[in-house]
Amino acid sequence: MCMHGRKARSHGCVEKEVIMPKDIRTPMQVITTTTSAIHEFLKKSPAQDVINWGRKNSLWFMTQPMGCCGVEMIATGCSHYDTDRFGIIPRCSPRHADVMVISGYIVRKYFPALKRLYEQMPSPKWVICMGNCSISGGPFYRSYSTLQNIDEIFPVDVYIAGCPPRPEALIQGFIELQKKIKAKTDKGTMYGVK
Amino acid sequence: MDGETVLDSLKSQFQDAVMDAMVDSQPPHIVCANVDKEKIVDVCAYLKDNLQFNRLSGITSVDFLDKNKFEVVYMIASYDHSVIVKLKADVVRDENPSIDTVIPVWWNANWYEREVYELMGIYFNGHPEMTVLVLTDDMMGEWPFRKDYPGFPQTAAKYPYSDDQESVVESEYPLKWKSWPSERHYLE
Amino acid sequence: MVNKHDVKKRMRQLAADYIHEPQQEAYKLDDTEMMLHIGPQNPIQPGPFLIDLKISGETVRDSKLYMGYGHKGIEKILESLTYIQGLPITDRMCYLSSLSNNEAYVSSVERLLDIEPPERSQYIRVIMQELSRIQSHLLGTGEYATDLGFVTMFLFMIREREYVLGLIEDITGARITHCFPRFGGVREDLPEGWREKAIDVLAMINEKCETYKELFSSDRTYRMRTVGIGTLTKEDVIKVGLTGPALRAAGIDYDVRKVYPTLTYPDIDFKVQTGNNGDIFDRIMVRINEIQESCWIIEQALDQIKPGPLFPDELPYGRRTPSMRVPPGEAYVPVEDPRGEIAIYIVSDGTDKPYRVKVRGPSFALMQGLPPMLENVYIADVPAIAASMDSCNSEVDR
Amino acid sequence: MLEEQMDILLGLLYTIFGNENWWGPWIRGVVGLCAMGAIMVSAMFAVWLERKYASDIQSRIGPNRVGGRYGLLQLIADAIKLFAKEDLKPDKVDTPVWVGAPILMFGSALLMLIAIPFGAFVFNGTTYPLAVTQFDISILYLEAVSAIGIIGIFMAGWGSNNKFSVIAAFRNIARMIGYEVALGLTIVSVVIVTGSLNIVDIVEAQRSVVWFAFVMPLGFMIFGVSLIADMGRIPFDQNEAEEELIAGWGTEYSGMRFGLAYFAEYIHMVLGSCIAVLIFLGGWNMPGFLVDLNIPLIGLLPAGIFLAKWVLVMMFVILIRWALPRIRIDQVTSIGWKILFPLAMVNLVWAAMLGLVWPW
Repeated sequence: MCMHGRKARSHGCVEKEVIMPKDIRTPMQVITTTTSAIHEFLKKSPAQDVINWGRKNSLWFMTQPMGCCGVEMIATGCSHYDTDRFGIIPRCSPRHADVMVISGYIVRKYFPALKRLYEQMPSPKWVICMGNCSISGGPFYRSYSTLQNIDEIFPVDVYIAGCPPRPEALIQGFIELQKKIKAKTDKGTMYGVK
Repeated sequence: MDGETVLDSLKSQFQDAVMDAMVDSQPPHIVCANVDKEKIVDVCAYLKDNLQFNRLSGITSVDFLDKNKFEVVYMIASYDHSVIVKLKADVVRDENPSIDTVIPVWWNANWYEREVYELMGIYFNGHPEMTVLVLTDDMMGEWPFRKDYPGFPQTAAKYPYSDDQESVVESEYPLKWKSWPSERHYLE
Repeated sequence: MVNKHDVKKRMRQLAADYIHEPQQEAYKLDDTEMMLHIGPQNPIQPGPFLIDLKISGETVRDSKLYMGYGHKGIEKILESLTYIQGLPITDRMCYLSSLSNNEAYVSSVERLLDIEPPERSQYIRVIMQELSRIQSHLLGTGEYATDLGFVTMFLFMIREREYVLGLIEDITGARITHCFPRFGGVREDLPEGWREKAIDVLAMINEKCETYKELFSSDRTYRMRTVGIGTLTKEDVIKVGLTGPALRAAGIDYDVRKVYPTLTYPDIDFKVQTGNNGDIFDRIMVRINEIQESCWIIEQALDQIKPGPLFPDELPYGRRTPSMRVPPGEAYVPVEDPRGEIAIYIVSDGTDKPYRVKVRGPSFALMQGLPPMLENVYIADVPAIAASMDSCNSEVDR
Repeated sequence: MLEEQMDILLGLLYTIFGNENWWGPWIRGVVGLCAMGAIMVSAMFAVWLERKYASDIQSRIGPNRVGGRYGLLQLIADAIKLFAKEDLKPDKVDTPVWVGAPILMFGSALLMLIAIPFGAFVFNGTTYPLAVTQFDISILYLEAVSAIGIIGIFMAGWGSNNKFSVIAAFRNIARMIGYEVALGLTIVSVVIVTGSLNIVDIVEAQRSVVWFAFVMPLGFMIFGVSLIADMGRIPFDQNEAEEELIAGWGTEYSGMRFGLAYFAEYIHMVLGSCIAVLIFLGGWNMPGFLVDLNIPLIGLLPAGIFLAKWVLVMMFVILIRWALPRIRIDQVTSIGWKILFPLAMVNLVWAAMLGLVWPW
């Protein structure tokens, strides 16, 4: 819970100038060791590896079948290609989900709902683009009502090509995300961002 | 109850309204007929009451830009016999093309007519709720399925801006995922 | 080109207001009532759609359905693609049963070209359609079972579906979007050894369906949730214009394979499954009986199939499918989709691209019939009724 | 060699649980804290058992990648992830109610473990129950404390200012009222037969003759049904019905708040099955057919018997969850009031008659 916009003065380090978002009122100058400072400290310490191990092994994805890839996502969650082996469970509420799998075409009418779901998810949260439709519009890239530039709107970690990709490809996508989390190169935990 | 009997009863009933009716040679043997725009509701009512055509299979519309006319196509079938009737009504392609609604005859024409209106722009007089069904609210006036709709081949590969334009999404639709997305409650 | 300013206006308007704040005067809420949005992202159906329920306490007073969250403008795209390029697009229309979409598209174009596929490829098409019906019913009934809380039944059915998808994959190479039939024939022939493998997979599915039927009908708690709920009587079904299992559950034996027989359905004898009073229980029973009927159809087709050519000898377009010219005319051929009657109305003007394509999908009527059924129903029954209709939302929005 | 170690261990257990001098309660207080940890571990075992057993029922492989071949560390990974999650508080949330709900649910679940004897041990002749405290109205106390969880769930539903969770909260109240009555009546019928409210006496009463499950089969069935309803598991799962109410009362909770409430539900399941074993399945007594073989209860054997019965009851509860569909809330309340309540009265009358002739 890194907290931007606050004078993050902790551990006696030099006072850092933090980018102040325009529209947020400047709060009272009470300097306490905030949880975000703790998280900033943790990110540099070896404890982050333990946290990453925990996050890596229990990725809860949101059940959101949007298109043909959604049907493959359902099939992946079931008995034959069991994702429960990796601790990956489908969850219904965005509050409980860590990973948003964009499985299918993004229609301009559905996009505000998708955006709201992404904002409702607590961070660290990751986005997996499953299928050509979410990566680049797929077979419907010429249509007037689909979006093609999802990678500029959401911080996407893993792209799974295929139309629809096989369940094994989705599981490999999850494993790639796990590797990125382990190697601290994922976009969900905002390492480099100040 | 096959194609010919339906054809003859239709012709005998509506001499002037039904033009060049014939039965298709291909297997489903569809009875095709061009119907005058004003008489469409009477023909449909006649088909439903007298000839047991109780299933409206679909309403669609074809846009003939060169002939400057729309063609509203009614596909009518039935649960009791296996005859399909295809009625076509020509609507002039003027400022606001309109035709009467067939909802009094078939209840399920509601959504078909709403879809034809929002995609092609043909208004159905007397339709109870002529609102958006499939498109977004603001696309209501663009009639995307017309042949002269400018926005179809989405040339800007990255909607809604192409490479030369600056990113509309970022400025207009700021997603602060670069900073911590949900820090607002902390600062209150 | 779409100018930038109205794009900015549209994006700002899209982002600002929440989707579809319903106009309050449309719902005059008195103090005991509450508006519940079962939002676009809902776990009821594989596709997104929005139901606004006006509820008082636990009963639903009124409901309004918002579609369009899967509108890709397929018919507009098909107008700008040649006939063979349009085939993969028809897969992705209703992705739960893409083979019957292909079948409708291809048979319409065959009517325009006036060609007839030979005996063997007709039988292969019948087999593929029935396999696609089995896997679509299994997924639909499984989705429905989760909405009753029966998650184990869902996982069993998806496990059976994987076997059927394996069979389909042996021939077409794909699990969901097959793009398998061609104008005048079929792309692939049955591989060797496929016949025996198919027979014992179908035997397994047949006996599993027996267990499902016995489990569904004997379980007390299941019958409490389904018998007499979401009933559509004969008049309602005819009024809404339904086709497919939802119609046959009300007792009307209207099946496109019997009324407008195409391919080699006349040579195969099968019984049209019907329920009697059209509630949720009957719809699911009709679907499971249809799975068994499809197994029986495939066995007959496998017996009657004889070796032969896949394509007729002389094709009007020869081998040049990409630049195929179709004579001007119109075609409308109804085909039995797992959800009802699907037909693609193609108007061609002699060039290599269709002038207008209209898809008459079965889910359109299924979704149209949903709001009237949700009057004075408990909230817990809304997902059960919606899933028992088993409509494919991507086909409604096209 | 083994006997001496066993005697040392039993001596140690005796000093903690058995003697009555002044510092006895203090040590049992400390042991209560350890019991809290033990209950957390057993709740984690319950969650792991549910995921593994459910995957066996559904013919799939449960978690087997995280910790060794059986996914033992899966729960720890979930806990770490939930701890490290962002503590997201929605804007228009009623903060004290919303924050207090998981604490209340977790607290009420833990309060129950003070009175529950987790098995017993035999030390030179006499059996001492492994209970932190024994007091005369322990069964009444257990009932009262487990009812506090309902307030917690209602606070969670009401506090999170979300339509789905409000509906879930009201459904939970409607279900609980119906089934607490039936639960209470069956427990009263057991108390009539044994004549004392102390749970240890109830278990002692079942040693001599036969378990109450066989004596009062109707009471046992009613108790089982209302216990499952009390836990809110599948046939009575209305407040977290995924399809209807997204995630029920837990819709607005994320991170460790959700973890706490989710964990409290499993602790409730663990302790509920403990009560079922104690009252109706004869606690730490030998099963009926072994009694006439008069194998003496020595050392920690009673604790082992209690553990075995407890795991079997938990697996039964999990099996019911994955084998039955969910029934509607109005059917739940009608079953609770129209069927279970009259049957519980009949069972009460049967228990009263039984009480007259009990020590046969």
